[in-house]
Amino acid sequence: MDFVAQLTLFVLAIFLGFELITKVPPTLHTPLMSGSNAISGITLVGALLAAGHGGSTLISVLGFVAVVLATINVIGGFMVTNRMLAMFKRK
Amino acid sequence: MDFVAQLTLFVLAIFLGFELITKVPPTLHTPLMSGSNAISGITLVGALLAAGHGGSTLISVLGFVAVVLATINVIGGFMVTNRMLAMFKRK
Amino acid sequence: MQIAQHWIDIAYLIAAALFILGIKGLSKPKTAVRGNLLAATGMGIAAVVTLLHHDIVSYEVIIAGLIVGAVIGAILAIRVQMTSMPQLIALLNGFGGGASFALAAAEYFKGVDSTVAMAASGAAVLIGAVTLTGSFVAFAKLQELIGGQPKGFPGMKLVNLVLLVFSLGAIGYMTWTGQPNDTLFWAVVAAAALLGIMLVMPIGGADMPVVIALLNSYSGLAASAAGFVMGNSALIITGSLVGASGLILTQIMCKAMNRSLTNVLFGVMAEAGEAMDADEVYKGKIKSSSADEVAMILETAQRVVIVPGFGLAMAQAQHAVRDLADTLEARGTVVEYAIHPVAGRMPGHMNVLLAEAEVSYDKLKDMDTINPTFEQTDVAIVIGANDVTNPLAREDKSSPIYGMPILNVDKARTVVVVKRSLSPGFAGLPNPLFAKDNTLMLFGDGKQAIIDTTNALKEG
Amino acid sequence: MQIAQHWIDIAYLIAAALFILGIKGLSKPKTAVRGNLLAATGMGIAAVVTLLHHDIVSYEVIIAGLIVGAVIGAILAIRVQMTSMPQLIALLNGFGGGASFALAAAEYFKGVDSTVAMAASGAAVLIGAVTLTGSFVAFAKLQELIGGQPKGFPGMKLVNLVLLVFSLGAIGYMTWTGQPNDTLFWAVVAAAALLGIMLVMPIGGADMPVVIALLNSYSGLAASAAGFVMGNSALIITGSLVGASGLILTQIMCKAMNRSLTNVLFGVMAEAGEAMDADEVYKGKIKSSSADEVAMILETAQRVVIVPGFGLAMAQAQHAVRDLADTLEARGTVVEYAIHPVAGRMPGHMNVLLAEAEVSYDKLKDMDTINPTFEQTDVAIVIGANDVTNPLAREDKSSPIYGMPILNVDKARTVVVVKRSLSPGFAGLPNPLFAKDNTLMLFGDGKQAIIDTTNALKEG
Ligand SMILES: NC(=O)c1ccc[n+]([C@@H]2O[C@H](COP(=O)([O-])OP(=O)(O)OC[C@H]3O[C@@H](n4cnc5c(N)ncnc54)[C@H](OP(=O)(O)O)[C@@H]3O)[C@@H](O)[C@H]2O)c1
Ligand SMILES: NC(=O)c1ccc[n+]([C@@H]2O[C@H](COP(=O)([O-])OP(=O)(O)OC[C@H]3O[C@@H](n4cnc5c(N)ncnc54)[C@H](OP(=O)(O)O)[C@@H]3O)[C@@H](O)[C@H]2O)c1
Repeated sequence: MDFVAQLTLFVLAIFLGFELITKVPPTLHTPLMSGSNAISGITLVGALLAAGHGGSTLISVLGFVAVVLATINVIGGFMVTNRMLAMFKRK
Repeated sequence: MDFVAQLTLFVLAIFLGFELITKVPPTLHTPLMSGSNAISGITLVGALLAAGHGGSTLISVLGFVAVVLATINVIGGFMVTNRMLAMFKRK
Repeated sequence: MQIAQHWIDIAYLIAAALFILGIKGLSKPKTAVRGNLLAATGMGIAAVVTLLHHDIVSYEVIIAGLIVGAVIGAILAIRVQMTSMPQLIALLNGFGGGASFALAAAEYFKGVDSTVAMAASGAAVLIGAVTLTGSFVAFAKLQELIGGQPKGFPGMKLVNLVLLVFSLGAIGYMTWTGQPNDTLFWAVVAAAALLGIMLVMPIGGADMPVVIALLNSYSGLAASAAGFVMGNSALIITGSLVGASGLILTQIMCKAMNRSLTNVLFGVMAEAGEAMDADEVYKGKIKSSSADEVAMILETAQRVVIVPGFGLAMAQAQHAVRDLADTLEARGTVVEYAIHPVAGRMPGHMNVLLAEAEVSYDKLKDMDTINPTFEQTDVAIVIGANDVTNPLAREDKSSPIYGMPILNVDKARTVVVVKRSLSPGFAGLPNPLFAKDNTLMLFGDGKQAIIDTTNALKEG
Repeated sequence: MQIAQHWIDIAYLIAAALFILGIKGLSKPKTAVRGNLLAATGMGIAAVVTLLHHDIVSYEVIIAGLIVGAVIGAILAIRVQMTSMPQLIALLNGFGGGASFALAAAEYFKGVDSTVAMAASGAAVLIGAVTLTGSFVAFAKLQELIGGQPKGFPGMKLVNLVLLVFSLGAIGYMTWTGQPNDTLFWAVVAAAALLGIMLVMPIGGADMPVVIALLNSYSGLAASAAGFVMGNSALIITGSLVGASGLILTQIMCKAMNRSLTNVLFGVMAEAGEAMDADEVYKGKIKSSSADEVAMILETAQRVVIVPGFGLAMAQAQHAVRDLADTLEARGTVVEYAIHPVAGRMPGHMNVLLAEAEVSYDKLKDMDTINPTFEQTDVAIVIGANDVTNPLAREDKSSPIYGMPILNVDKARTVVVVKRSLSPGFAGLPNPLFAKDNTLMLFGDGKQAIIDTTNALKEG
């Protein structure tokens, strides 16, 4: 994918992100923060590629660190969001 | 640009289109219709390429027809939208 | 002069961003004008930059096309009367679909080299041709070149299905085999063109705005499909933006008319119930009145509500109505306008017209605001409105318009209905409102009747 | 097993669509749970499909990393108390930034071959490292490992500017020359890490949620930048989605706290006005009370409003408070909760806590709803809230919190304040509310004090 195509995706997604979050009630700010935080753990995808690439030790270490951190972010984020939302739902 | 990249643009733009139009007051339905109609005249871009390609007569004729129709759509659409909106503004 | 593809693509991206901002702007009253200008700027950028593309070797055809198109477009836009706006939009939309169709056909004859391009050019031809002929039928219905009544024949749906299956099959076949086949191609064009006509024919004229919004969405999708053929990101993005927003707009409009999209598309409204006999409804119950009598009643009115409808547009009575309102207000009467969401022939039609006559915006009340106030209204003046005041929608379950929310004018102390005859409105139904005890008919052309009343009021 | 890039990209597209639907869902109460699940599903799809990528040759490191990360993440998520939620989010966010940083560094050392990749990896390292250290400072402030007060030194802003300019310059230089330079690379890492610390240090603890939302936006942008390095559409799209939505969320939160983003970022609040002398405010004016006395007052109250604050969270008093409310309601007293938008340490903090104690949703009133009713309130019980009730915000223009909308508890007939001491809240300011004539202080741990009061009420 060439640079302009990447840039196009970037711009469209920025617009979309702006449009999606409008008038969130304060009650949902925290779950939304932890949820979108978990989504930003998409770095995991890149981390997996870096860690599995079988490069130098430095690269593998960095890849390992990236996988660990991204996984914490993803698993922790989605689980805690779910926990919070489940509490709201109970009523 | 490969097919999946095209498809990605398509999907993102569909989502964006859905998000953009929410709760338009009825007063604006008509201008919005004529405005987005004018925007769909983007076919003009393709029509210009087809008409200027210098191919067979059939292709040139089709290109010419495409340019004419798209231009009517674009010019007519934006002008008439502007005319309608100008009337709203006058108060 | 020619520039690298790179920069062209960036310019397309800028144009797409401007379209996005434009559509966003168009959805709010405050930013609508700017939104339209932004979108037009985007289009300008996209067009100019395309002219610098290295694929373009000759400019004669282009220049000729641009001039012809621009002249026609400008004339249409400048000449059109506000009352004919729906027709114009239908027409322009048809041209948009036609452009996508012609473009996809040109690409097809240039030769399509990939599976995606073949399938996409087939889709663009199909959708483009349906949009073209469908919009023209919508135009013809609105311009009253053909009747607004639903038209069809038994088994029409089956024929449509056959046409659609055939088209999809033919495109699929060419895509699958990778063999373009010109005969098959033209057959698809013919089938699609016929399909467009036959899909819109059975839809009542009253539903045309919804149909136009939907066809607008189609023309976006056709542009997007053409983008897949050419590998052009501007077409893909912009086309799908319009496709999606058109679809949402369609839904919003259906909601405002209290109908489902499937009902609209399959003309279900027209099929429900028996045709009512107008004679039976009206016979012996109609009280015809005069401008002088109406002026007398208005003299003592404290609160008057004006209910404009399609007839106001037909009679070009917007300025006359404003005069009447000014006269009443000068006498201390409170005057408001009741705007039904689908009064006239397109959403916001009455707003556009009354705005043209410089009626102040805050006197235009929407249906939900004004309906509870009719009981405190001395006189409701219905000018060229019919269906949007028809109590059948509220009361008669077997009526085709049952369920459509209406303006409850019949609750006003006196109702004055201005129209030329007892002939029905768009839905083709008699209106029991005209036969009510508290209703006075003021027959005549809308504009003249109002002017007469105003004069009588001034003299009286 | 390995699959074609083609299919991987399609899976990424599906994942991106699920993220979009997920974020959309998370912004509405009804659909929030489903939204979260959709997003998690998207992440699962993206991760699984990546494992099938042909670039992946060894799985040991991956599996080790996944297990370690999943265990830590799950423990954090299960163990965390609702009161510590803000800290956890800060921490997780830091990890996200750290991951982008580590990933971009790995890509850098693999060798970046294009201008875009070099610039993007620099950007990802810079933003990722700032997010990492910045989030950790935010975590430390919220966990009270370091004081919540703004910390800084003269010329700090200048140093920050120098660090930023240096980092951008170094990245620009490497991009321009096309020559990776490891020394320079690590210098950028160090500068960015320092920058993250120094940007968050001067921001008061009370503003941390805004900072976290902003850093959340950064971590999205870092992921997006990493996507440009790797040419990975999933990262680009998802990262920018989060980047944009985080920014909007930041703005929404600033608005709720009545502050501008620049004010938050440059710690302007902390600089305004003189520190007030607590002794002067409180001396000789504090009326200390007991659980029995408070119970007696409550006995005759018709309407009670409970005002929870951060202390409620600290004392884990949510269940005790609910008991008290139940007891009061059993006696026929009307009980409502006044929820300030920034009570506690994160937006919606009190809603989460009281939801945990199964307080019915419709008893939680937001600030605008409850404020006009304090005058008709017999007793306002302030439990561990401080800043959100501080009249200085309304009255004292020189106060650092001036302009923040507050709960007007001082308008209630009697105010009971439950806290352990006269020590200040997050903003570090004395609260004249405690010295008012109609205020009674009930000193003690929030939970115990409430339980005592409930018991006294039941016995009395
Ligand atoms: N706004 C939209 O989006 C939209 C779009 C399409 C269709 N529709 C449909 O259109 C209808 C709109 O209802 P409506 O009440 O506004 O209009 P209508 O039901 O179509 O009735 C219009 C009335 O105006 C009268 N009229 C025509 N020319 C006139 C003139 N020169 N002077 C005086 N009266 C004249 C006609 O009666 P005479 O011939 O007796 O004078 C007719 O009964 C609804 O069925 C609606 O669903 C709405
Ligand atoms: N919600 C958000 O988004 C958010 C995020 C960050 C910061 N903030 C800021 O945080 C503040 C929130 O105000 P607030 O009124 O909720 O809280 P606050 O002003 O921070 O005051 C909390 C009070 O709780 C008392 N407390 C602590 N532990 C207690 C215990 N175990 N039992 C009883 N009382 C206890 C403390 O007094 P003692 O020590 O005397 O007991 C303290 O005065 C505002 O400044 C706001 O801007 C809000």
